[in-house]
Amino acid sequence: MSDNVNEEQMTERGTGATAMGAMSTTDEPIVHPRRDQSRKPMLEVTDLVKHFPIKEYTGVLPTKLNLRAVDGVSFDVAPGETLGLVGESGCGKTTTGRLVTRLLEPTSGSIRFEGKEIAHAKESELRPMRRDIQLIFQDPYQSLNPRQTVNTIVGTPLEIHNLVPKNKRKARVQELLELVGLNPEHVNRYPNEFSGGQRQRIGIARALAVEPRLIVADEPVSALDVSIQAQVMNLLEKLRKELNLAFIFVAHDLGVVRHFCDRVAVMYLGKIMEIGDREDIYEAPEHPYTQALLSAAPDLNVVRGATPPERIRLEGDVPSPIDPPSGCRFRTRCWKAQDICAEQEPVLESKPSSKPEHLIACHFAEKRSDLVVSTEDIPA
Amino acid sequence: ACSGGSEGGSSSSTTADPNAANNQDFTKVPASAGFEPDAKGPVTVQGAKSGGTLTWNVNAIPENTDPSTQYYQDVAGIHKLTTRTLTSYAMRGNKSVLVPDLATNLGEMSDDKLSWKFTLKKGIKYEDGTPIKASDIAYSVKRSFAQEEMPGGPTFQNEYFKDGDKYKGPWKSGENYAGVTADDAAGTITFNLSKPMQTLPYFAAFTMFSPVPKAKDTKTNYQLKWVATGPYKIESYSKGSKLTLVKNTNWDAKSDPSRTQYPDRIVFNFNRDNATTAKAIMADNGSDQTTASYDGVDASILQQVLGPKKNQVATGPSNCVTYVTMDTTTVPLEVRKAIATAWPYDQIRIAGGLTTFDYAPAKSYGAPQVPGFSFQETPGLTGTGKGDPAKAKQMLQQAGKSNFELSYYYASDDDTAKKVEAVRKPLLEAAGFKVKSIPVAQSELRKKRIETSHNVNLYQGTNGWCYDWPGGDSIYPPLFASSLPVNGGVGNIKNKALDKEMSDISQLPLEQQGPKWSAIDKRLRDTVLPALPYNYSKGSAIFGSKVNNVQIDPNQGFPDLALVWVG
Amino acid sequence: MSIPPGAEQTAVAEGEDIALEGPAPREGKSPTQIALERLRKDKIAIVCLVVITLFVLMAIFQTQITNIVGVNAQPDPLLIDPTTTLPPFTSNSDHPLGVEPQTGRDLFYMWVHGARPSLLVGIFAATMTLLIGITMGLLAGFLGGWVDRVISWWVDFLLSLPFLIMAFAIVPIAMARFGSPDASGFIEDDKRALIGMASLISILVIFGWPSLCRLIRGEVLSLREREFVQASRALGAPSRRVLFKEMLPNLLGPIIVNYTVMIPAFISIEAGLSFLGIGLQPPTISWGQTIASAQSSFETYPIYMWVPTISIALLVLALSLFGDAVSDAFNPQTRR
Amino acid sequence: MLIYLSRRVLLGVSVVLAAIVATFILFFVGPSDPTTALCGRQCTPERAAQIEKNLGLDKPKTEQFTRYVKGLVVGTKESDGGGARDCEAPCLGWSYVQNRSVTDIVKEAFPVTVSVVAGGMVVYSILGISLGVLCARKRGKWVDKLIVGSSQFISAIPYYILAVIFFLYGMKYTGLVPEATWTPLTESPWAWFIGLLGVWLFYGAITSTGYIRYIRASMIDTQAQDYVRTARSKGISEFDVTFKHALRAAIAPFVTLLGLGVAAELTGAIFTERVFGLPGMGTRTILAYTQGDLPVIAGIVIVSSVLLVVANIIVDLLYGVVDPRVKLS
Amino acid sequence: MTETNTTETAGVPADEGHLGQRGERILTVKDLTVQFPTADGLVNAVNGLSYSLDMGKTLAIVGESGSGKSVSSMAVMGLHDPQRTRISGSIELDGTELVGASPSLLRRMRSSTASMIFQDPQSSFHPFKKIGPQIAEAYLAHHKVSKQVAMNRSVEMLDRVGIPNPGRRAKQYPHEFSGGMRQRAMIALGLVNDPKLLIADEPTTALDVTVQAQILDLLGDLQKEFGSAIVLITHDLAVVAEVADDVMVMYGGRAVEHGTAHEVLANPRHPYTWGLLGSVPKLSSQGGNLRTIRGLPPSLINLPTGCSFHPRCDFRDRVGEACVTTLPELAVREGDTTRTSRCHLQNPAEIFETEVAATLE
Ligand SMILES: Nc1ncnc2c1ncn2[C@@H]1O[C@H](COP(=O)(O)OP(=O)(O)OP(=O)(O)O)[C@@H](O)[C@H]1O
Ligand SMILES: Nc1ncnc2c1ncn2[C@@H]1O[C@H](COP(=O)(O)OP(=O)(O)OP(=O)(O)O)[C@@H](O)[C@H]1O
Ligand SMILES: [Mg+2]
Ligand SMILES: [Mg+2]
Repeated sequence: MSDNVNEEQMTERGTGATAMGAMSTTDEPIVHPRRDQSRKPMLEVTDLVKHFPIKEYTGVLPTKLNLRAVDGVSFDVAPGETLGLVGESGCGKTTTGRLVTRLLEPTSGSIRFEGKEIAHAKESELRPMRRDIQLIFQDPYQSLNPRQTVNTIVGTPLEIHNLVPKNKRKARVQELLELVGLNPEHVNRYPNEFSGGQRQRIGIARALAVEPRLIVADEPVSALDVSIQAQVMNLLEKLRKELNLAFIFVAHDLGVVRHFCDRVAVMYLGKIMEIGDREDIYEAPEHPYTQALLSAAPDLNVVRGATPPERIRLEGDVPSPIDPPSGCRFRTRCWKAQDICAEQEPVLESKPSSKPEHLIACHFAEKRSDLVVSTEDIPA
Repeated sequence: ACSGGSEGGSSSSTTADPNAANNQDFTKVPASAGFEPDAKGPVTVQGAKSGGTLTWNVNAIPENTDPSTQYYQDVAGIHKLTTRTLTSYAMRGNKSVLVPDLATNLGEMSDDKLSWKFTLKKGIKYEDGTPIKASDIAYSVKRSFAQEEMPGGPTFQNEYFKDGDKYKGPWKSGENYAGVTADDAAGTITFNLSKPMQTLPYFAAFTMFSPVPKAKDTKTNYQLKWVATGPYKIESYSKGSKLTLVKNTNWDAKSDPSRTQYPDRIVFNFNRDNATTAKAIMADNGSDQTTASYDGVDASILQQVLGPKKNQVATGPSNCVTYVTMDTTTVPLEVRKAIATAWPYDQIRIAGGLTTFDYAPAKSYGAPQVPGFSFQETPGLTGTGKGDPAKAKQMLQQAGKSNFELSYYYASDDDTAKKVEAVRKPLLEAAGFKVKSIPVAQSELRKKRIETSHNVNLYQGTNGWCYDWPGGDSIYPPLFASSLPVNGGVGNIKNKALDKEMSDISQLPLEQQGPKWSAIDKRLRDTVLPALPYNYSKGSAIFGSKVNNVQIDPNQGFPDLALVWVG
Repeated sequence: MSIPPGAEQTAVAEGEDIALEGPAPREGKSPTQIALERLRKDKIAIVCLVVITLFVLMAIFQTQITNIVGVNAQPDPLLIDPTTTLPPFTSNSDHPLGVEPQTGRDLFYMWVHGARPSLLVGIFAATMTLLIGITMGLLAGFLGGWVDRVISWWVDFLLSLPFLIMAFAIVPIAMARFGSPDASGFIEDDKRALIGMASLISILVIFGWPSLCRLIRGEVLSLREREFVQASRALGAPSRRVLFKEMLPNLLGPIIVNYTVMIPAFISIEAGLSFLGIGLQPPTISWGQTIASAQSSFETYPIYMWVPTISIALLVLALSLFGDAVSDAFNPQTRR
Repeated sequence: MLIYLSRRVLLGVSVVLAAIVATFILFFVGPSDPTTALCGRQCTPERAAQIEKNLGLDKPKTEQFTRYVKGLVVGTKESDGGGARDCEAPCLGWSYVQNRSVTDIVKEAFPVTVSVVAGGMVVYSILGISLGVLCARKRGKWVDKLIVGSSQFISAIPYYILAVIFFLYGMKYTGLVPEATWTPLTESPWAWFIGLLGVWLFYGAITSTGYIRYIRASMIDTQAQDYVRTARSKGISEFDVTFKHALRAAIAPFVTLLGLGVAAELTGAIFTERVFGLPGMGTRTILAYTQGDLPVIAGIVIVSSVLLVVANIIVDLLYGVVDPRVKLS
Repeated sequence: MTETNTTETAGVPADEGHLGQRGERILTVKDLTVQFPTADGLVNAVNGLSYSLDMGKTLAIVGESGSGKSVSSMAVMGLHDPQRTRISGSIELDGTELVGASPSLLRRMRSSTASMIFQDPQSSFHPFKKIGPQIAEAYLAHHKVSKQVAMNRSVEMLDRVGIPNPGRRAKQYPHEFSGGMRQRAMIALGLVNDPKLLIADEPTTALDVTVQAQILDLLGDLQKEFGSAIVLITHDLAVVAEVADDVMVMYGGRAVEHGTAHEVLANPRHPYTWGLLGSVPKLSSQGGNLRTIRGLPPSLINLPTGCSFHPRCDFRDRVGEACVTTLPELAVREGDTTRTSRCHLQNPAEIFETEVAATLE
């Protein structure tokens, strides 16, 4: 259905309130588009690079260095699909998100949104795209202007893009608030008068106001308490289903990612190490880093008698993105590393052992089934 | 010398009897005397004790203390402690007389009147014990010609001394100068003149007639450390803030007929706020008991010095008279007379904060204490009263000059001037004048007042004059001669006959000059009226309870610092 | 695409709405109303406001007030005791606050008429400083690059000039330049007063804006990285909007504080400059000038100095306390 | 760091240069006439013209400016023709009234102002910090209210009024504090100290009123920080917690404030110097202003600019010391 | 390139402590109440909390944000400002009563008997001071030694927690450390005085999983070595499952359930615990809705009457009025032996088995 919906969305854009009725009747079950050859990506990112120029004063003269926050990342997202981005802190997840939303301009590489190249588009050319791609931030409080009421916060996108006539704006804001499960009467409140979960809902309502097709969610729940996290996750899930939104979902909580994402990309030091469908990544990870990451995550099932997974301890810290290791970036902490890893950078490709859409960047990719908690022997 | 003309405040100080001078009409009690050629040292003050520290806290800052360029009362007062001159003034009661100081007498004029010779006393030494030489004095006088390097001093030498207009001082023109010759062996110094100067003995009391040892001359920096011959020498001097003097052991009291040496140490703190200093001295605590100020009497302590603290003030006449000048070329005589009728002396004085410690009403242009002065009043010029606006209006009407425009400058950044202006303007307007008063910054005021373009017609030129010595030639020619428009003169008078007359009088022997000058004074008042005589300024000093014998020298309007003792 | 209204029902029906159980809604009150309400409850703020209002009213209706009381500007030195130059009384029926020593001008008149220049200088200069400082700070912080470098340089430059000393140089020059005096240097009183005030205000502004600019720039630099600014950029908000709608409200706190600190500071500076003789030009009467000329007689005729001094102190205090209260009231974070 | 410093110095130099240009334009191109001041009391037009020529004021302004800058760099000599007097580099010009090089005048005045400001700074830093800390620790209690309230009130009264009152009642009438006098430090450190003590105390106390509230606010802020809690959990004394940990962090913004404050205080010292009769740069300025002695004012402006620029560089460096997170680049 | 596939069970450490008597009671908290008077009213942060802890054991405290986990632990450290806090009840640490104890006694206990590791290592180190001296300071406070000795000790501790090149690192500032290293340094600080009790307040929340694993392993190792008791405060139930012996669940300033980790996590008795467990997206689960606890956390100023959880409880209608009127006891329920819970439900075990457990899979 994805393609149809696309067409439909295109034609109905901007008609605002009147169009809403039409969709509401759509009660068909929503099928998650899975990766298949016929899939037509909405967002295509190819060889995306972002280097932050850094000046370092070690001697008398400054050395100009590049901090390679994102260093050649490629992926795509189909309409209605959710791509999870996981990885250690500082590996470039947020930067990738900002590049896609064009809050940052990439150093090189291409970002095509619906076939249109936006990697280096000017702010004025980006304006229409801004309606299609939206951002939800990690810290719900930081991302809301403390001096604006909810009405202003959520109404701003409506005003910028002139989506709703002025006199209907408040009504629309209230609709949006109801949509994300907030009391519409709270329009005149300030963010600090809401709880964390409620604040995150405001942020979501604001993102939804422009009726986007792709939402980049940068750790939207990591600042929240588990019980509230669940509420927000459910809300996102609901919106995804109902509005057929595509997501790029950045998180470091592997459970949350698994819960929410169709596909998962594992990043390490500005590069994608492994990307594939959720099942492939969680159940048949082949990259040592992915394996280490998964094994490090504690699992609640242990307490119910599950065999605790064999834990891979990674030693040391992530190397500096200013001067990343040669060849494979993970080699300095990898137990499989051999000389070739230092000499040759592994290509992100599908391996004979893996599914074709499951790509791994490792010279010694290998499945390890012992990493996942086996739920089989849990007594009922 | 100085042209004052400040609206209020005061300058400086006299007698052991503080009340004698208060409210005193100087015109009736001339406070001056002439020469005392055979005066001898030492000077003693009855009951005086030696020792202690005397502090002078004053507002004024000596600009230049180089003896060769000294022209100011305060600096002269300080120099009196350190610097002996050929002649000097000495207090006798409340009179001030000229006495020989370094010289053995008051000079000998040659027959052709074109040279004066002084012989030095023997055995007088610098602070370091080396004897002074006649050529050192000659050198100092020569230095005074170096006005390009050291401007600001008196310029009589240029006018009277031989080739005085050509000689540019020892650095530019060399030390050979015919105007001044010295014979070290004989201890004589001779001044050769281009025209006779009857009053040269007075002139010889200027500090430029003191010895400057050439070896210790540091040119423009000599002002910071000059070599003493008087009872005190410099211990330290931080220009603009503090000068500390200590006893000069090489000073010989017996040779000095005008100075004493009582306090161990005399400290001058400059740039001190008048009002706070005055309050502190009145409070009379600690070191303020031995502190004095020659800044006059601040309004804030008037009640005290008029009452319980009347023993802590000294007042006396000064060499200064202030005027309200009127431009005789642009203001018709009838209008000038109307101004005289309208002038609200009393109100303006009150607004200017002037009290009897600052002035006595002036009735003449010259100061009354000049020897030989005989005073005759001009009706209507009493220097007092509230003014008669109605009559003035009428006079203007009669002259057909109703709404005559009076214009003048005043200092907009001086509180007193502003207050005076607030009072003066409406009162003059009430008398039928149109008033155009122009506020300017203090620093601009002097320049504005002496500018020759005559854009305004009141207070232009010299609004106050302090004579350089008690002689009419130091008063009338500078003010009224057309040839010598010093600082714009008074009233912009251009009268060749008057010029000639004044120059003739100057050539007369001193004792004949007095009455003639008095006649000119009266004639000017009666027939020309280039200015309203306003104040005979007074000098006042206040001091702590342990400061004694503060006397105001009427020829300086300044306390004779060399007589004060503490204890 | 649009959002189905049916969704709302689902959301509520699912029973996971947490907002609906929140504190009772406060519909209908705009943020400003709420802030004003808070202010109204703040006793200190009210007292301050009353004080400020009284002074402002006094400045506005100066002529009416002095007419009613029946005092005028006419000096009368004959009221003064010439031996002490002080008035022989402190207060009488004709002169409720006494008269000025020396001139005999009515002090009540001077007090009432001295308020306007002080307030004008304070308010005008502070407002101008604020406008320039904020604009420059926003530009420098937001645009960065050479704009930032140029503005920052000017800030550095102006801050490196000693303000008071420069005032000594500038006031007379301004008078001569802009006063267009006739040959004698005469300028009409009104014009002179105006130029005097204008040049004083200019100096205060010229030397006042840099520090504000620096402050605002710093705030903008940190705000620029805040996520809500990123969010509004992601929504496609144009720079102008980001600057004025997103950032400016967050600068309100420092701005209000600065404004209410600046007004009294400028009033005090005017008084200080008068003390140094370079304040407002005559015939302007200001509190600063009165204090300056009264300070030597504060013991012998205290009322002369203390009335304007206490007035300034009160006004300054009221303004700064009121400023604190206002910025508090408008700050949603401090809300209960 | 070195790079930072040199860039900062370069910027400072550009600022000072601009200050020199501005000063020159303001003071020497503007409507002013030094000749009258120099000409003395018996001034004739010829003399005035001569003086003008001596000072080189008859020359075009650009030439005068070149000479001024040259004087700053290499000094002027009489033989240069223009320069009236010998004046060694850095020559800030020649005082019209005092007939001395401005450099000498500034050399005398400079230590006074710096002593006043530096000593005052010590006092208000100590007072501001200790009272600010006290208020923060006792916040809401009466001590806090008393100190904050009275500091508010005091800072609302014009400074010089307080100065005059302190001068009279503190120094003169009661002798509670030693009288203000200036003795160069090199001459007698003790006299220097005693002579300025009262001024420092007063000036420091009044200036501290502004800082108390800042310190209080930032102390309240830092006291709630996690690292203060950590410090307390180590079992160290409360004194150490407050001063070694909470205050250590609160001091950082204070340093910046000081930097901005120095600017205000250097010129604010005018009032202090005036009232207490200290011969510093402020008093010199007022005097020069009333005397129309423009080179002195100009010289003081330039020296003050240099001083301010240097002070700000120092503060920047200091900030790096206080807060090691600040990378100076 | 290090070969590090060390595999071991990060959980209950083996019984071989050598510092302190294993099983010896180190901490007894009885009826602890902590209140904060504020402008809005009295905040009842902790209401009658009781628990105890033995040497060598790990107690995990879980619960929603604001349920009083930190406040109660800070009370053990005596870190509340006495002027702004009302504390009653009893805290007995290593045989010493701490409630009402003098400041100097508290000071002596801190760090030496009990020490605390805070959540955010970034903000818990003084940003302007070097790491080494910050640790040494704690040692100096309890040992009469020279600065040098204390510095050596702090370097030794940094080495102990696995910081490479500890000598150089000790001379660096916190911001020069990575997140994981800072937390290690924090642990070094916590252990520098060999405390018998270590309170770790969300020690890994700010860290990512690989680092979290390192830190938890380290804590486990250290406990094994020293035999100290650990109170671990966390939101992450999975972490609890892996490392804790006992678990206490808190809600609204009270313990609502207390037992062994297995008991509480596998067979919870309290509806709040059920909700909590339901909220966790599991590694092994995917898609679908997560269970949530509806409503808002309780106001601590006006705690709900009766059971504080009743406004949010899905099972309230099975009990009736009692939930609103009566505060249930924290007691051993029918069928249990040692574990306690605080709920009016008659048959929580049954309800869990039949209705809740399925949703948690
Ligand atoms: N504006 C910037 N300038 C310089 N470096 C930056 C900038 N933004 C990010 N970086 C660096 O780029 C790298 C990647 O940062 P990014 O924020 O994308 O990581 P992340 O994966 O989102 O990490 P986290 O999980 O901590 O959010 C980091 O080393 C970071 O320090
Ligand atoms: N000093 C204080 N004054 C007033 N209220 C306080 C104070 N300290 C804590 N509280 C309140 O006490 C309650 C319990 O706080 P506590 O920090 O113990 O929660 P927590 O369980 O640790 O939560 P989190 O998981 O968010 O750390 C909170 O509502 C908090 O707002
Ligand atoms: Mg991130
Ligand atoms: Mg906590």
